[in-house]
Amino acid sequence: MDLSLSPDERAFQTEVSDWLRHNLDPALADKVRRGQRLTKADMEGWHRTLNGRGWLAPHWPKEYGGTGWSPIQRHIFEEECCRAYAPRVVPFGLSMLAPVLIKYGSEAQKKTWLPRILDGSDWWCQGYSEPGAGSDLASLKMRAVREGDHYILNGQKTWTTLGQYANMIFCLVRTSNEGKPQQGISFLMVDMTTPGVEVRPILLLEGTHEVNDVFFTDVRVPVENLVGEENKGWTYAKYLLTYERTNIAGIGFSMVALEELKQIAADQHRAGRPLAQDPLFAARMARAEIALNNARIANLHILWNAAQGAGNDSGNGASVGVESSMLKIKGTEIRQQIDALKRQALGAYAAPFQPEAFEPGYNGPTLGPDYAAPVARQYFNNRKISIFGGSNEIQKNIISKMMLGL
Amino acid sequence: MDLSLSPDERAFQTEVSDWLRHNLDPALADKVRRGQRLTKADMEGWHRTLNGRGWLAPHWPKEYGGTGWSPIQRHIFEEECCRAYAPRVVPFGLSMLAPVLIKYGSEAQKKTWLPRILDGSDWWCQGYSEPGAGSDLASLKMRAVREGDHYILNGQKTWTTLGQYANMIFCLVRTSNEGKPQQGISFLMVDMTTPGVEVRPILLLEGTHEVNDVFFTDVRVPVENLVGEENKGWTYAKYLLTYERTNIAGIGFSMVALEELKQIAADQHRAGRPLAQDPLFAARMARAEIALNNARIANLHILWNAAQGAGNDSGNGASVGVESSMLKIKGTEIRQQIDALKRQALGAYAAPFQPEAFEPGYNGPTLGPDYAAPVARQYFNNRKISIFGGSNEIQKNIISKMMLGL
Amino acid sequence: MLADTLTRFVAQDYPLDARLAAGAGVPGYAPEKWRALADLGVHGALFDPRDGGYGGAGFDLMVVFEAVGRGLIVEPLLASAVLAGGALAQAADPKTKSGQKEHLAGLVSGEKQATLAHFEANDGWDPTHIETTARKTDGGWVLNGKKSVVRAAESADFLICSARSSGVPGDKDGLSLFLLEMDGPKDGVTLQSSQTIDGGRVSDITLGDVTLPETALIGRAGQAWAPLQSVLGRGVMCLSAEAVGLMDVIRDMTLEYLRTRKQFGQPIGRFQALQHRMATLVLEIEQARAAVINAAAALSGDTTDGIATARALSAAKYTVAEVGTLVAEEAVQMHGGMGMTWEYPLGHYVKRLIMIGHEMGDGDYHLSRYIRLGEAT
Amino acid sequence: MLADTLTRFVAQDYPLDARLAAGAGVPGYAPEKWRALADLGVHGALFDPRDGGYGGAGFDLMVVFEAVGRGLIVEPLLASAVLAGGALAQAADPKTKSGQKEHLAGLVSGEKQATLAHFEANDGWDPTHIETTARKTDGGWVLNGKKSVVRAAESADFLICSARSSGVPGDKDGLSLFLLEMDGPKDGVTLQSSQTIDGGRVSDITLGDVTLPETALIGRAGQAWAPLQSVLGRGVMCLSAEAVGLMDVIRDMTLEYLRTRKQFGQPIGRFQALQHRMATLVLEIEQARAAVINAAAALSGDTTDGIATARALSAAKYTVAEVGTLVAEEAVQMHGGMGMTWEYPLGHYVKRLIMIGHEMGDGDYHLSRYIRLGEAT
Repeated sequence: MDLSLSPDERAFQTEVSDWLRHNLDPALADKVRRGQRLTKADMEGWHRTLNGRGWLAPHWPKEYGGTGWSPIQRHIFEEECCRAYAPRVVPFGLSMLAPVLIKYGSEAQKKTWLPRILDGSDWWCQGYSEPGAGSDLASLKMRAVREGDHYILNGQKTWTTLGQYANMIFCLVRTSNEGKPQQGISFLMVDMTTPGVEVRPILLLEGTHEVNDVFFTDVRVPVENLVGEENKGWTYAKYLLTYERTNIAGIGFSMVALEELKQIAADQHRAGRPLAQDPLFAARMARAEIALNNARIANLHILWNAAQGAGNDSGNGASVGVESSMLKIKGTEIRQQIDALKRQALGAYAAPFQPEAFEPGYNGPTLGPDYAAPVARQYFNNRKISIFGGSNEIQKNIISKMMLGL
Repeated sequence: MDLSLSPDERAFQTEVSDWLRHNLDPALADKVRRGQRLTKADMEGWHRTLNGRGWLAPHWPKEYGGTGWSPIQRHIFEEECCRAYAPRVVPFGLSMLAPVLIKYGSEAQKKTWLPRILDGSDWWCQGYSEPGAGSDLASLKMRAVREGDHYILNGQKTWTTLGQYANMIFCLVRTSNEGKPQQGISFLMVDMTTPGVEVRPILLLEGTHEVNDVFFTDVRVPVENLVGEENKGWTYAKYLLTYERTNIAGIGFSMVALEELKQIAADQHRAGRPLAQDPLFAARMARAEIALNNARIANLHILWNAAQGAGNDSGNGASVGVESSMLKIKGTEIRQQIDALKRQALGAYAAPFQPEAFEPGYNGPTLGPDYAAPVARQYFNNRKISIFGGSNEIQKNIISKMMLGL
Repeated sequence: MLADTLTRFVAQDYPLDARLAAGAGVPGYAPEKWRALADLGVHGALFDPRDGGYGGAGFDLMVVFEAVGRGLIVEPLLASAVLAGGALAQAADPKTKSGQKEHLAGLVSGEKQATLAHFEANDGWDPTHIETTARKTDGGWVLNGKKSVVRAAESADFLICSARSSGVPGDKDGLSLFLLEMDGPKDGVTLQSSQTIDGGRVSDITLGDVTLPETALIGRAGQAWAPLQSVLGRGVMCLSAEAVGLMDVIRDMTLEYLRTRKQFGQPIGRFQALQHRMATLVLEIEQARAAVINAAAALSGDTTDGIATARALSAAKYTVAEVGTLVAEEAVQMHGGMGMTWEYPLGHYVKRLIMIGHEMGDGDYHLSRYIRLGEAT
Repeated sequence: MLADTLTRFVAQDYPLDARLAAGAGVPGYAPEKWRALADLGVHGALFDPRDGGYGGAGFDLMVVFEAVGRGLIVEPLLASAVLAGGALAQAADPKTKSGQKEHLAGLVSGEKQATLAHFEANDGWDPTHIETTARKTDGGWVLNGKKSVVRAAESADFLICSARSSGVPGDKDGLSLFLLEMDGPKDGVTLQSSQTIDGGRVSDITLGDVTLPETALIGRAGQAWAPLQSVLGRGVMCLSAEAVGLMDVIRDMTLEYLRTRKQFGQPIGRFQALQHRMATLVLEIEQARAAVINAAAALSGDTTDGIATARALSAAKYTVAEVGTLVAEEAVQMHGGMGMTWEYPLGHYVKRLIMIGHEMGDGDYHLSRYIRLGEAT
């Protein structure tokens, strides 16, 4: 494999970074950089901007609105977005539901829902986990009983990220108790404005509200909202999860976090000397940097192999299976490692907790340097990334089974 | 708990170190310090010296030849022996079989075998593991069939340490296939000069011969050599293993190894500066030193608690159960950590392999500093300590079950 | 015994919700619980009999602060009794300045609350790297500088504040301690304050030409290093013991969760991968406890070997930083999503355990200090 | 393709027993296999076409040395072709010294075997810390000093030896390279030799007033740093790739063992604790491979950014040291007693993998170098 960019790829890189410079609102980028909370409008705005340029859904087939980019181009695009402090695109519709619809949905469903994802008409959220079904997702209990042209839903979903903003939710539901637990699961799309749907916030340990419980009481869902076949939802669910895992790996975000770490370590002092020059801390930073660079190359290597092997996969390219488990584990470990170093670098100034400083528009004083406020919060919040989207333990189970044959 | 020594304990410490100074042959200590191979005569000589002073079996009850020391005194004695580079006493008779005999043996067995252990008449070795029964010890297959006044033994034992020197072996044998595997095991003492016993060497990966296979073909063992009851051997085996684990933890040996490491790091140079002053290596050494000191205090804490609780345990004192699993895991991890640092400290001089330099009496030239020759070999050889005596994985299983109730 | 009393008090009279609410509010703790703790004798146990207490040895600190950790107690015992009180007890000259003795008595009884304003933004945990200056004038002293992230300063009746009356940052000589009354707004003293992520409040304190009378000086000018070093060592001891107390709670919660949470048809504690990781945690917590015992013994013993004591303290703080991070992160991971929520108690213990690494030196600092002190011998 | 050829050769014509016996004997490898490797074209693949080879780029080195690792090949390809051959190729001035060009051709064809005598006991892997001196005389040069742990020196037809013709240890300027013929006993050259724990032989080489003719100088006096740096970087590349090859074998052996070894009534690979540890190994090996790919790309690319290339090489060597130690120790542990025996092949791959950390810089050295080079930018 060749790691250096071709002239075409370099030109593409320039095109992306130029466009970002002109189209990403600096105030929005600043919020991202400073770890401030993004409003719903912020996220929707960036979604629209990308869609306006046709760059919202690089991983979709071209016929549905994808870009037709090579895996390497997509990689370049993601890295440039991260470097520019672009907000992360909300993935639930674009990167989770859409691939399932494209692969398993009916033509009618594709026609109805994919354009609405692109133009932002719908804000999707994910109804997978339940209180008793986390790692053991297949043990989910939420019932969907067929009554004429409708399913009647009763049960609870949890850990629903940004569910407070969503009008649509895709759910795994139990349509049968026959056979193995995996065999009676179906994949349903649910309008959250239907009577009987209730969203309740869950506060995370550092006090932020980003996940929710969603309760369903006699919720009526039209049967045309079933994706694929009844009781085959587990297959679609697993397909979706590979996308989610790759997403969570977040190498680009770690690259940005590493740059922030370096800036903090240059600014913070230890007994009069920059922390970056402390031998133990310098070694910790270098270890993280090397690990991140290794992971980046390993990911490229996987993409490159996938691209070689996926010649006629109609532009969808680089669909990776069990490798995504490896990406997810390593990517989240590195991100958490960098977050921990940022926290450590702050010394005593990691302690002040100033939630007002995370709010949009806050420009008041903070205790300590201006980069300090979000750091400890991010550290605690990002403990989630090795848990959500299939915990790293589940990923290791997958690797053992699928790749190692153990 | 009080960590400082009482005046009496300090006096005891002086008594031990004085005695060692006068009674431990400096040439023998030098061999130990230099990692040279000890001959059978070396080991037997030190055994006799200790027995002459009455200090061979501190952990035995006084009536059988123990010293009546407190756990703290025993700890002091062990540390002083390590500091003086005394050879490790061969444990199979003294520390493994003897506690079993004392607790479960008949009076006749105690009278016959315990004095012979003390005076060195018998050299014992251990017949526990089999090729198919390592971690899963209870699956052992070696058969002992009762015929009149004898058991007839057929099968194989393996990993028998120093079996090449032994005249006696204690074995776990299968006397029944009824019930759970643990229920049909018996504990037998076998004279290795009996026809049908054959010892074959196993070379370890660094080329040393210290373990063996032992084959049994129609070996006749008198029934009076059965310890305790037939088919109850598993109970005795587990009791023995707690002793073995504590033994393997080897905090005292790690203390000596740490001193050696410090000397190597002071002597070795990196670009003209002592390695001990390299910030990363200094941090590695300090981490090991702190870990070792913590483990030492943790062990004392356990001994102290055991001593508090074991008021009338007739001097046997400080019998520890599941705690010995914790001691073993941490003790072996630290020892391996120190061995790895010694290896690392040598740089290129870890590579030369000069087995002749390990032999007694070798005084010829070696490549590199005189402390270099055994270091890499010790590192590879000591990978065994987290495997033998019940692997650290098995210890974690024990902790999970016995202590955590998982 | 006091530890049992304290634990019972927390369980019966000071539920977790109340402790969290107090820690998130102003002044960052519950004054009535502060008084209740004093009535139980907790404050007194942290002081030597010669200072009016009935404890104060290394093992006393250990026992109390393990209970503080187990109880996630947000009241500023460390700041007020151990640090400010300790500084007064060790630095003040009782013969000449009886007023300071009364202040000390107020801290021993718990009637007063004080704090030690010592660390600064650029000191990097080095307690000699003090840039705040104290200039001698005719009638007293003028202080200039900035103290960082001082715990419980807003609510303090007075501050014990370090400043440099001579020398340069890094010098041991030339450090002095001053008593600043905080009975009302004080010219030149500005507090910028915030709650903390682990409960309680902190302030940056700016000192701009703060004039103090001669009587504000504690002990002799320029001679504060010895008492400061001792007091900070005791603080490190307390934080280390608190960490072990927190780990004990986190371990028990995690064990309970492993036994009861079911996935794949069985308690998750039946999964060997988790069993082995849990065994490691239990093992490491005992190592951390041993480090704290060792430090307590060093503090309690004869203090002829100051370097050995200092090394034992740094070894303890380093150990609880390493083990604490492992325990905190593994406990959250093994709890899965549940461990991430505000509602479930685990996260609050975890936050405090992690943030102990951000008080009085992190693991790297104490490891480096341990090495440096070893080279000096 | 060459890698496949090499792998097939090892499997068919050079069984493990023979490789081990050759590595433990004198001269530490099998001369007839050395020739066979040359016939396969292995040597040529390590040289640039302009030097008579047909490869020599970063990815060529990577491919060959991954196969060397997989095959546990003891023949001194690194010492002879990459280091000595590379030094000759890069430092020699073909116009003036045609004799040296013939020596180079001998290394490319494999008819000759040489080695690079460069590192010294006190250099701590710093390749500029050379204490051996070269003094100019009327007719040539006099060398004094000692070279440490030089691989395959006893059997070498000639040595490429570095020495300082000016400056002090640590200077980049002033290093020179010399060619020492070893066609018989040489006045002042003493070898003390030993086998190694991982196969092959090494020597300490003492140089006592060794007189050399003017023609022994390779290239220009005092100007050897640039070629040395390049050649040592290529050596680091080869060792890193060899480590990845070894890890691939160790992984496969361990997987096979986990699948077949039964305890408690099932293959031990069914135990989740081992599954998760194995998954970690597989994951980390891919990270190590990525580091090596990155280094190969840096070496293969335009060399305008020497610092970036050097950092990529150090990152690779650091990574294989960390991952290699983990893989080696975990593989032995998961094999249990079996992994500890001489008879079972695992241990021999493990020994080589660990000992790669003792050639041309350990993990700490390369991590520190990576940091230092980063500060320079």
